[in-house]
Amino acid sequence: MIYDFFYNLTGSALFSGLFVAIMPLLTFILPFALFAVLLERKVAGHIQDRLGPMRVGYHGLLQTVADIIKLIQKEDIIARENDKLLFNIAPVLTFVGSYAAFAVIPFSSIFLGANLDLAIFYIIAVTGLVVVGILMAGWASNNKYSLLGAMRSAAQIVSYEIPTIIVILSIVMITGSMSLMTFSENQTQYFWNWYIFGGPEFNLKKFLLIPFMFVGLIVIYISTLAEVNRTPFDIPEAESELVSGYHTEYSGMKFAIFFLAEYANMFAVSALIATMFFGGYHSPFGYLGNLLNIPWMIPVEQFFWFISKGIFFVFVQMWLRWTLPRLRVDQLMTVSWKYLIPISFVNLLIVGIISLI
Amino acid sequence: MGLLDKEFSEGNIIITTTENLFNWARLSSLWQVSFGLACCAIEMMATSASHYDFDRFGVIPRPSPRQSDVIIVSGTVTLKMALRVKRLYEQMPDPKYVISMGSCSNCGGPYWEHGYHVLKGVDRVIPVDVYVPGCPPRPEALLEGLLKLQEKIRNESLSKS
Amino acid sequence: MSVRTEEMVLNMGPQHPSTHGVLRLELTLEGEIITKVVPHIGYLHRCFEKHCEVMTYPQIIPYTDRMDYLAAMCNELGFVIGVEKLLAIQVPERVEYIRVIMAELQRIASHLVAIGTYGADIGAFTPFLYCFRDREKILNLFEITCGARLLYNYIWIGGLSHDLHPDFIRLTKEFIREFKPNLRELNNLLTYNKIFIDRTANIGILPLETAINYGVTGPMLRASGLRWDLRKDDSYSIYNKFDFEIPIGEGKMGTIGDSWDRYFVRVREMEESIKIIEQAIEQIPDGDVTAGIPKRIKPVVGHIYSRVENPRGELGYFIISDGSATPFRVKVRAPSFVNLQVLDVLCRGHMVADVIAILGSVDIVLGEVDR
Amino acid sequence: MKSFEEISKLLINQFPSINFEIKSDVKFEPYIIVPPNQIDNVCLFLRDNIDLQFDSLVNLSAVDDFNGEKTKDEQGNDIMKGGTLSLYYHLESIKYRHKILLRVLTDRDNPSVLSVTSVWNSANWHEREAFDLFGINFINHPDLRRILMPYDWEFGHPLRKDYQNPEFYQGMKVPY
Repeated sequence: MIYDFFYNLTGSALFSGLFVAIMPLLTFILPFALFAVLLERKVAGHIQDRLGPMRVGYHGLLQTVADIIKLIQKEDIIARENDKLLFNIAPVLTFVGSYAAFAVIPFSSIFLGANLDLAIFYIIAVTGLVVVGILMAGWASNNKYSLLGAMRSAAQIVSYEIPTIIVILSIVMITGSMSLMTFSENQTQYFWNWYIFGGPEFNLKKFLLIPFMFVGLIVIYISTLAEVNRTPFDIPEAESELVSGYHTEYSGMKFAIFFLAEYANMFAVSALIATMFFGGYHSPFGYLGNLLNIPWMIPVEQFFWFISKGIFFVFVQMWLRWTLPRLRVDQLMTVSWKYLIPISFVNLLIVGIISLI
Repeated sequence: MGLLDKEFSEGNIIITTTENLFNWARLSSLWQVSFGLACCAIEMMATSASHYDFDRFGVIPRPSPRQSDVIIVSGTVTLKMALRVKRLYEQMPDPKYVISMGSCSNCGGPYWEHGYHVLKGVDRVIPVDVYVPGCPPRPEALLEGLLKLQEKIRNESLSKS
Repeated sequence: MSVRTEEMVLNMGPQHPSTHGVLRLELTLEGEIITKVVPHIGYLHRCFEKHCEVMTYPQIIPYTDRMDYLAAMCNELGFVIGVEKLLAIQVPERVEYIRVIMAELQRIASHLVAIGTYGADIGAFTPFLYCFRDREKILNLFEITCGARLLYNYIWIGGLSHDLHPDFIRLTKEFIREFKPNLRELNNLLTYNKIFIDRTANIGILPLETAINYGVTGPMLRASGLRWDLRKDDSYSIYNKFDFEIPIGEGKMGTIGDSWDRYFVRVREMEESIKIIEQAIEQIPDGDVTAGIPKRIKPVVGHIYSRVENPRGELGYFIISDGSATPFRVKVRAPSFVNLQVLDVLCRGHMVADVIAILGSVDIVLGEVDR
Repeated sequence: MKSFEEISKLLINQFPSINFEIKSDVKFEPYIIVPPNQIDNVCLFLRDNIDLQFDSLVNLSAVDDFNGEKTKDEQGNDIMKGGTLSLYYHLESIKYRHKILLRVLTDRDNPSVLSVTSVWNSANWHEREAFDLFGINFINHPDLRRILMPYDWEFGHPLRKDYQNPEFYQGMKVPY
């Protein structure tokens, strides 16, 4: 959509490609990251009976701006023992891994990077880069804690990709296509058409699907939590054990990029869940734009609904972080291999049978 | 003094506003190394707990020295620990500050006379920006120490060395 | 073909987010499994015993606070009981009651910190702040009586420094009324949390014989199944006037003596302490607390070993007096110093994450370990 | 529950060759003086005997008796020659709830005592501390090295009464 728009605007493929690549970053991810870090500290504060940042700007609103400007001024330490090349590439790779996923996520009907028909496949492939980035960071900082953290995170992300993929498969089976755009299109207007409630057609299959959709939602939510390294699975950067895991040796802007990557990844994953189960950018109760028949307002509303769903899931991830303790590495593996994968396989089987009816 | 410094030494509008912005950013997000030694560390934890909340001033405890700007030396620095404190200070990236909390790290505290293993004041090992008296200082005193440090950062300037 | 693995030595501390202060653990790992743990202590050795040889008896009391800075009242109580035995003086009834109330309040405050940091080590950061919120109320009670929050110099030889604040009793009742629901909230937030149980049950099991052989005392010994508490077995002060039981580990969530048991014994002990405080508040007599304080303290030549049930275990003072105003020698038997030796036995065969869980359940205070 | 006299009688007829010194008239806690080279057999007997069963070493304290002859060196602080260091062993039986205090005397110049770590493991760190702060050498102790002071502290043993502070330690001024 945007690509075609810019293509016939400027005529040069290179410029529009570049612009599409940078647009989501500037317009969405940076402000989202600033907002999400502040949201996390405020949510943490209020859960823990305290106020969170208050003194910086009105009620702490400028807190993350101050953090970013401070991090720019920090000295960028590269220790003599660090493997310079890998040390510098690692944060960029981790950020690219989570940022590239935004190219295919449909923010609203017209606001979409590129309408790949292999969108889901592309997202899963690209988030694999995050693991490479973390491993590089762990190895290059030449510090025992980072090495342990990186090893753990590699094992964790790889073993949690499988349940995610299986649940995504069950959704792909129902919709019949892999492009996120068709996912959103199918789950049209009202909330009972969402996949969580069995999809658009109104027949027996819909009611049979509902329980298995909920099971699929729970499984994918847990496994994406692990993929994003959030508690109760934040073992790679477990504060209390591994000092701060793979980004122990990073300071200044490189650490800021890791921080940014984590929040970008959090939103990418929540957006994916919202698109698959909760009707992407569709509003649950129909559009104001239709009532007042102002055509251009609908995409804006869709953008608003999409962002609010994403932020709701990000909020739940934060909420979990400040209530649950942390799992140990081998318990983490048993949760994935012994519980999540069998459940998602059975779920896949049943959804397959139901979709045959 | 380089050529550039003479040019901007008296600090015109552009320089002062950016300076204030940088100072404001540095002082409003002081990240503290979560590093406690003795009884003052318990008071430091009480300060970052819900009642006296450090987070209101933008201070969050960071586990690794690489990502922190202020080190609050809270407790008695013994000779065996002094070299570790020195190395910890050196590991921190550059605009870094030190708050010496409690009379033990200010001057040896109650152990100044017969403490054969106590370092008589952490400023013998690392430069200190703010001294917070008390044994242990009340959380309000530590907060006041932090405000003093913020005041000091506010008046720092890039051009005039 | 056997894979050649060589052991990795990982240094944890002396600056580490969860070593409860300045303790350095030298772990020898194979992959993630621990083969040997060597604790290195002494980073907070503040020469307490040297100060005791040059200070007079009343001057030593502030230094006893600074040893175990989480249970300052109980440290003072131990030292003062020892010196009172040396001087063979009897303390008025009201002073005994106030001392028991203060010691039990201090036990609750110390256990709250222990449970809070234990939750934070396992990763649940919120219970840590809830425990500190309740502890602030206790510190407020201490502050209105003796002016200080953490280190009080309140229990003097032969009496107390100040009498109770007029509305101390009302505030304590208020605290107890508010604290009971908070304790239940803490229980379902942390104690019966599935992940917490997975991380602590069957981890770091301490069999009873090893516990006795290593001289372990306090909640750790009780968690291993032995009902041994100095307040009952070697009764000092007026603990025999109150009825409270001693909780021991029953291995509800795993085997007896694992980390979960050590944690749960502390939670139950807080409930018992509340019972003692409630009874003590009802029966507290009137009287003057500063009357019995002798002007000149010159005990007769001799030695005495007095011991007290500190939140972490048996705290003993071996005081040798040569008749002058300053003691000839004071040796402190610190419970954390002795309990820490058993860490190596507990951690064998566990993973790095478990060392943190076990260290949290052992609950040591470095001021006391290094003295 | 055995009283002090019964325990000392048991000890005497168990070890006729060792001449114990029974001090029961001392203020507050009577104790038995045991020669340093016999302490581990005595402790083993005390732990393993059926009706004694002292299964926990409560406390092991080293004391500088400072009873040699004092001389003043040039700066006026005193140097001690001769005299004794003594070790107090507080033992307790959890089963029978009775307690005993043993004392061991070694001379101050090169003190050496047999280690009881083989009997109670809790003695390990107590003995290391006595070695670190007093310089008492414990024979066949698993790993006898300093525990509280820095491992490279070569200015003697701090808790002795005639200890002088060093001027500098690794570039840091020690005295105030």
